[in-house]
Amino acid sequence: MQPKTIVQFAAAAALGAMMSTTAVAGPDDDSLIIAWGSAGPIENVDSYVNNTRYGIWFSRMVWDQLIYREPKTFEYKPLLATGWEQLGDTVWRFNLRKGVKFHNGEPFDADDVVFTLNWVANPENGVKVQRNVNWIKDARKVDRFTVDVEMKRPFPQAFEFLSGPITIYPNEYYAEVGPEGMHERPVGTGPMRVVSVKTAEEYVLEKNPDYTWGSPKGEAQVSRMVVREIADVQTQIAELLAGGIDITADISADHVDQIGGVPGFSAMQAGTMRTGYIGFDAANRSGHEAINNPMVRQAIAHAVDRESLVRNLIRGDAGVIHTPCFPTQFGCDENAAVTYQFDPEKAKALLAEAGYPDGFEIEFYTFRPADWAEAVMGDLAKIGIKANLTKMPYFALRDKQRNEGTTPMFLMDWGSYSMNDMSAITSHFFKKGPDDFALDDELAAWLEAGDTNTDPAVRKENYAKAIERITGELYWLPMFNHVRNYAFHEDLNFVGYADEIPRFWQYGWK
Amino acid sequence: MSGDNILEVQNLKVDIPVTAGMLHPVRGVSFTVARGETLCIVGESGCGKSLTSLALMGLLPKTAIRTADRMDFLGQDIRDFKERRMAALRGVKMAMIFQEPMTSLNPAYTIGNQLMEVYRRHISKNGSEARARAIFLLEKVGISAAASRLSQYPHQLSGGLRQRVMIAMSLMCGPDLIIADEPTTALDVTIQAQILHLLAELQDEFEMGMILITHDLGVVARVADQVQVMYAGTTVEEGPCQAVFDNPLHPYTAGLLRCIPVPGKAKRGSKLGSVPGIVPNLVGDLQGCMFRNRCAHASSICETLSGEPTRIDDGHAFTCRLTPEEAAKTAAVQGVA
Amino acid sequence: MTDASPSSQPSLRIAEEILEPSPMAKLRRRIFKNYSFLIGAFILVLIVSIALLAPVLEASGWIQDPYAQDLSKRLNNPFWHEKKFDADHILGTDKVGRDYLSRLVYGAQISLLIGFSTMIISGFIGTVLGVSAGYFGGRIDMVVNFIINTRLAMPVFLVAMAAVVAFGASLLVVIMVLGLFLWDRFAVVMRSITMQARDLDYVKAARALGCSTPYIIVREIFPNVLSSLTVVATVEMANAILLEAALSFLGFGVQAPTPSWGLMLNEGREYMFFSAWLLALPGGCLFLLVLAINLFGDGLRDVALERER
Amino acid sequence: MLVYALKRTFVAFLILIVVSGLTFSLSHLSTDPALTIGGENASDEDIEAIRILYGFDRPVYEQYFSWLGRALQGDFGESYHYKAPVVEMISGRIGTTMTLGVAAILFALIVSIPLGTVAAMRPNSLIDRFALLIAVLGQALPTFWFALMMIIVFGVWWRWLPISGNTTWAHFVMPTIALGYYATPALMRLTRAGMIEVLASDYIRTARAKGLSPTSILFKHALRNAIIPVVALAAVWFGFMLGGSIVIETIFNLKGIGWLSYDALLRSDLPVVQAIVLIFASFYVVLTLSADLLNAYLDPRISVR
Repeated sequence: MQPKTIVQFAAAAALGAMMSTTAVAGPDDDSLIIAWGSAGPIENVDSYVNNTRYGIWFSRMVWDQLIYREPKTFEYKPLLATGWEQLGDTVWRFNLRKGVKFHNGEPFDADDVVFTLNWVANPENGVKVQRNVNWIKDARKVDRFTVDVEMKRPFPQAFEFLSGPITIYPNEYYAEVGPEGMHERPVGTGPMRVVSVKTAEEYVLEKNPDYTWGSPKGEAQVSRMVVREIADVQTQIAELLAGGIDITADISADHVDQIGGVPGFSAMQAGTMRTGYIGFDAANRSGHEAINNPMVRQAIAHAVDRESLVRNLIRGDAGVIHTPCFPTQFGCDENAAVTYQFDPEKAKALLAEAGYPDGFEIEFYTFRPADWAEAVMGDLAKIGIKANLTKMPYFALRDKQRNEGTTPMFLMDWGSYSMNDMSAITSHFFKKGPDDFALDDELAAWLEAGDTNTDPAVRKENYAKAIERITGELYWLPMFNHVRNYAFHEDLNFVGYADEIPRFWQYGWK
Repeated sequence: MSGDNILEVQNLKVDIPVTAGMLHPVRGVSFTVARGETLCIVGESGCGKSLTSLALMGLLPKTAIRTADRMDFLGQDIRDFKERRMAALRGVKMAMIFQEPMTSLNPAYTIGNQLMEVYRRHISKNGSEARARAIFLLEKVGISAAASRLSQYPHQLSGGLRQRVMIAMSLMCGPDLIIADEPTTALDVTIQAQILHLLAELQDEFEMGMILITHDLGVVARVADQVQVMYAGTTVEEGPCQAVFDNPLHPYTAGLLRCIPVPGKAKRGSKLGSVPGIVPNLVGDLQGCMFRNRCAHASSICETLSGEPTRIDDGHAFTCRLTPEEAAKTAAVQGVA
Repeated sequence: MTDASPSSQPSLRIAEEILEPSPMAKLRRRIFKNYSFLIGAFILVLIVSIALLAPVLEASGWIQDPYAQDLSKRLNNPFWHEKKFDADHILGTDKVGRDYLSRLVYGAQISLLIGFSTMIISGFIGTVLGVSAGYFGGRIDMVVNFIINTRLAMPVFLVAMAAVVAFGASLLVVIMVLGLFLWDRFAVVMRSITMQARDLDYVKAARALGCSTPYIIVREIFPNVLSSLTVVATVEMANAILLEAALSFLGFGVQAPTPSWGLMLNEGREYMFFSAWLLALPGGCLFLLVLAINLFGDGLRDVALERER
Repeated sequence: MLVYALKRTFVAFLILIVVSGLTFSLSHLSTDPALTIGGENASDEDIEAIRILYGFDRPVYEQYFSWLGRALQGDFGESYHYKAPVVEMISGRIGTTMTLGVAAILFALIVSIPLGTVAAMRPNSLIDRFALLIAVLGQALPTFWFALMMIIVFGVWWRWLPISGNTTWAHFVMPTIALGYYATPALMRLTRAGMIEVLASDYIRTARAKGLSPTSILFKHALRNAIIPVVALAAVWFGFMLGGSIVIETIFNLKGIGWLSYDALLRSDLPVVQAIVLIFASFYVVLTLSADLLNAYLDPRISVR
C-alpha cells in the first residue's frame, strides 16, 4: 500500500513537473510568481538543513507544526496537535489531529511526530540550527494520535520552537529518502505541495487539495505557485516591472515609495522583530582603549540620532528600540532598559570627561547597506569620532568577529528566527557563547536562569536584570527594528506580518 | 610581327593622388607585344616599370587612376573592363610572375591547392584533370617528384623551387601573355640563370608573348626581342634588343650599359649600375626631360622638351633633345657625367 | 599588432619615400591631424584638472564637502526636475543627503588615483619582468614567461574578489590587488620590444664596448621601449579604472563613504528604474574618463608608430 | 612536434599547480572556514572540533598538498555551505556558464570579423570609421552598466526580452550581448589590422593575378590568414569571459559557476571558490594550448618553429 502511494505520488509529481514551467505573472491564470533570494539561495529546502530566512518562508508553505502561533496576537492555537497538557516539568502530551494526509498520501499520525522529533533531536543527524532542537530529550508514542514529548530540562520557550522551526515530516518517506530526498521532493502536510525543486533557481508548488481540515493557516488561494531565486534585488524589480513576477520581498524602503508610485503595482512595508544594534567590543579583544570605556559608549549612544535614522532611512512602522530584544518578545521589558536620548552636547561632554575631548578614530563594521552605517558615522563625526567603515559579507564579518576579535564597533542585527521569546536573541549573544563580546559572568547567569525557569515571573525578573545590565553598560546600543519591504501586483491581496514571514499561500487575486 | 600582336598599348598613364598632390609614376608609355616575342622593360627601381605591368593586369592599388589611348589585348579593348571581366582574363589569357617567390604563395595552402585552383576556376572543375595538369607543369618547370610536391606547403620549399611553382602556376591555363616582374631578383645568382633559361624555353614551347621586367641588362641581352628603357615614368629608349644594345642613343641607356655587372661577380640584389644622382620627384605638373638633372648633356631646352620620341629605323626610338647622330657620338664617348 | 598603413603597397611606398618631410614637422602634423589624440587629451586634462582643483572648488564654494550628509535632504532631484529640487544641490543628493555634484568631482580623484597608482605598480612589475626577460633571454626569459602565463591563467576578477574578501576592502587593498594583477601586458610588450632593442646595432656596440648592464638597460634600451610603455600604461590605466568600478559594483571595492564612481554606481543602482541619473551620472563620468584615456592612448600609439617608422 | 606538445602540456600543468597554490594560500591564510562550516550557532568547542576534523589546525602547505592530492583524483571536497560535493555543484552549473561563454564569444566573432573585414577593405571609409567608433566607445563602456541599460530598455520599457533565468534561448540574448560586446573592439581591431596587412600581401596579389573571384580571394586567401591571430586572441578572451561572467550571471540571474563563485565568496565557501578558480585557470590553459594547435593547423609555418 505504502510503496504504491509513493510511486503514484512520484508519477503525479513528474507529470506536474512537465507541465510546470508555464505560469504567467498577473491575476489571469490563478498563479503566483514570487521572487526572493537576495541573501543567497536556500541551500537545501529541508527545513532542518538550512538556516535562511527564505527557508523559513518555504517551510511554512509546505509543512505544518504541531502548534500554530497566531501571527498578530502571538497566541498558541492547535494545528497538527489539537490539544496539549503538561505532565510534569519536562513532559508535554499532545493530542494529534485525525484525517490529515501528507502530500504523498501517507496519513499523519503519532509515528510521524515521534519519528521527526527523535530524528531531529539526535545531533548526529546534523540539524543545522541545533538550538532549535537540542532541548528535546525524546518523543514517545502513546497511541496512534497521542504523543509525549520530553525535554532535557524545563524549557519555557518550547512552544515557540514547536510552533516555529519544528515542522513535522512523514516518517516513512523521510526515513527512506533523508534530507537529500526531502530536498529533491519535499513532502509535508502544508497548504502547498511541491511539484519541482531546482536548487538555487526555482521551486514550483501547487495547491494542496487535501488541506481542507480547517487549518488556521487557511487554504491556498492560488492553484499554482512559482518561486524564483533571484539574487539581485534590481533584477527582481526589473522582473516585477516587466511582468515577470508578481511579488518580491527583498526590496529597500526607497523602492517602496518608487514602485508604489508605478501604476499597476503596490508596495508596502511591514515591521519585523529583527532588531538592529550597534555592538561594542566591551570585552576589549580588539585593544581599542576608548571603546572599552563605558562613558565613551554612552557618548556614542547620545550622539546617534536614531529617530532621524528611522524616520528617513528605515521608515514604515519601524521604531527606535531601547532594549536588546524586540519588545513583543517574552521577557523583553522596555521599562527595565536604560534609555539614551539624542543629545550631541551631552555626548561631547561625556567624551571629554572620558578623556577624549578631540574624539578618536575607530573601525566600524557592517554587512548591511552602507547608508545606515554612514548615517551613524555622520552623527559620530559631529562629536569628533571618526569612524572608518568596513562593509563585509556577513560570513566574513562573523569570522572576523569571532576569531580575530578585531571589531571594536559594528552595526548588525538579529531576527530571532521569528521566535517571540527574548531567549532567542539576548541569550544567544550574552551567555558567553562565540558571539558574546561582553563576557559578563553575572549577566550570563541571569540569562541562564531566565532561559530555564518554568515560572514566568522568575524568568521576567532575571531577564529584566539582564536588560538593565546590557543597556546600562552599553554592551549593545539597540537601534531600531527592521522593516521588510514588499512590492507586488496591485491586484494581489497582500498582508505583511511582524514575524517577517509572508504567508504566500494566503495571498490571492482580487 | 605586327600582324600577330597580342598586346598593343599606347600612351599608358598611371596617376596616384597622394597628400602632396598628384603623383605621376607612369606617364605615357607605349609598346606592343607579339606572340612568341619577349619584351623587356628595363629601368631603376621607382621608374614605373612594375606599375606598368600591374596596370596591364588591372592590379593597381585602388587609389591609382589608369588612362591610356589604347590598350588592346587579343584584339579586345581592355581599358574599360570591369573587375569581373579582367578577372576572367587574368590567369587564363594573361598571367603574371612576381618578384618575391617567398611571399607570393599563400602560406596556408598546399602547392597543389594553389596550382589547381586557377585551373578549376577558369578551365574545368574536374579535380583530377587539374591535378594532372599541375603535375605535368611542375615536371615541365623542372621539379622532381611532382606528385608528392602537391601536398607540400610553400614554407617547405626553397626560393628557387617556389619561383618554379609560380611559373608553373602562371602556365596552368596556357596564357597568351606572361608578365614576369623581376622574377629572379630575389634568387641566388646561380638559380637566376636557370629560371631565366626555363622561362625562355617555356615561352618558346608554348608560343606565348612575354613581358619581362628587370633591371638586369645582362638578362635583357640574353632573352629580349624588344627592349624598353624606362626612366621616371617615361620610355626614354625603345627598340629591338640588338639595336638598343649595339647603338644606345639615350644618355641614360648608355649609362646603364656601361655598368652591366659582370655575371657571377655582382652581389645578389645589388642595385642596377651607378648612374649618379637621384630620381626626381614625380608629383605635380611635370615638364621637360626628367633625366636632365643627372645628364651631362642637359641644356635649357631639356626643361621644356615635349617628350616626343625621335624615331630611327626598325622601331628604334629614343626621347632626347639630341639628334641620333649626336646621341650616338656622345654615348660612345662620354655617356653620363 | 599594428595597423598596416596603405604604404605597404609598393607604389605608395615610392610616393612616401619621395615625400619624406622632416621628422619633427611630421610628428607635429601627426599630432594635430590626430583628432582622437586631441579629443582624448582634452577630456583627460579637463578631468585631471577638475580632480586636482576639487579642494579649491570646495574652498571657493563651487562644490561642497562630499562627506557632509543631511538625512532630511536625501535623494533630492537634480536641476531638470522641479519637484524636490534644492538649489544648493544642482545635481541633487544621494541617499544620505550628500551633494551629488561634489561627490562626482571628488570621485574623479579616486578613479584617477586608482588608475594611476595601479598603473605605476603594475607598470613597475611588468617592466622589470619584461625588460629582464627580453634583455637576458635564456633561463630568465623562460622563468618570466612562466610567471606571465601563470598570471594570465588566474581569473583576475575572481581572485581579486577573493583577495578583497581576505584582506578587507579598502582603497589601498584595491589598488594593491589590481596593481599586482594587471602587469601582464606590460611584461609581454616590454619583453618583445626589449628583445628587438637588444639587437639594435648601437646596443650591440655598447655591449661590445663593455658598458655595464644597468647602464645599457637604462641608457640604451629604456628610451626605445618608452613609447610602447606609455601606450600600454594608458590601456592598463583604463583597465584598472573599469575593474575597480566592477569590483565596487559587486561590493568588493572601496568602502563607503569614499566618493568613488564605482561605488556611486553600486549605490545608485538601487534607483536605476526611478532616478536613473544616480546611475547615469557616475556611469557617464566613468565612461568619459575611460574613453579619454583610450583615445589618448590610441592617438599616442599612432603618433609613436609614425615616428618610429 | 610531440616533444614540443609534451613540454607545453607539462608547463600548463605546472601553471595550474602554481595558480591553485596561490589561491589556496590566499584564501586559507585569511579566513577560518571552520566557522562557516559550523554555522550560526556553533559553539567554540564545536568549531575547534571542526578545525581538527577538517585539518585546519595543520600548516597551510600541508592542507594544500592534501587538497591537491584529492583534487588530482577529481575530488574537490565538499561545499561548506551546501554540504554537497563541489564537483557535483559545479558540473550542474557549468553548462549555463559555458553556454553563455560560447554564445558571447561567437557573438563577438560574428560582429567583429565581418566589421573588421569590411573596415579593412575600405580603410577610412564610413564603415571603417563607424567600426572604429564602436570599438572606442565599446571599450570604455563598463560591462555591468551596459547590462543594466539593456535590462531597462529591452526588459522593462519594451518588454522584448526576458530579464532573468536560463530557461529559453531568449534568456541568453541580453547576457550574451553584454558579455560579448566587450571583446568585440579588440577582436575587430585585430581583424582589421590583420586584414589590411594580408590584403596588401604578395600572395593576395598573386591570387588576384590568377583571376580568382573576389569571394575566393577574400574568404579563401585573405580571411584565413587574417583570422589566425584573431582565433588566438578569441581563445584568450574566452577565458577572460568566463571570469567576466561573474558580473553578468549575477545581474541576469543566470545560475552558472560565475554566480556560484560570487555566492561562495560571500559565504567564504572556500572549496567552491578554490575549485572554480582552478576550472577557470584550466580553461585558460587548455584554450591557449588548443589555440596554438589550431593555429598550427591554420598556419602550417607555426608547427615548424
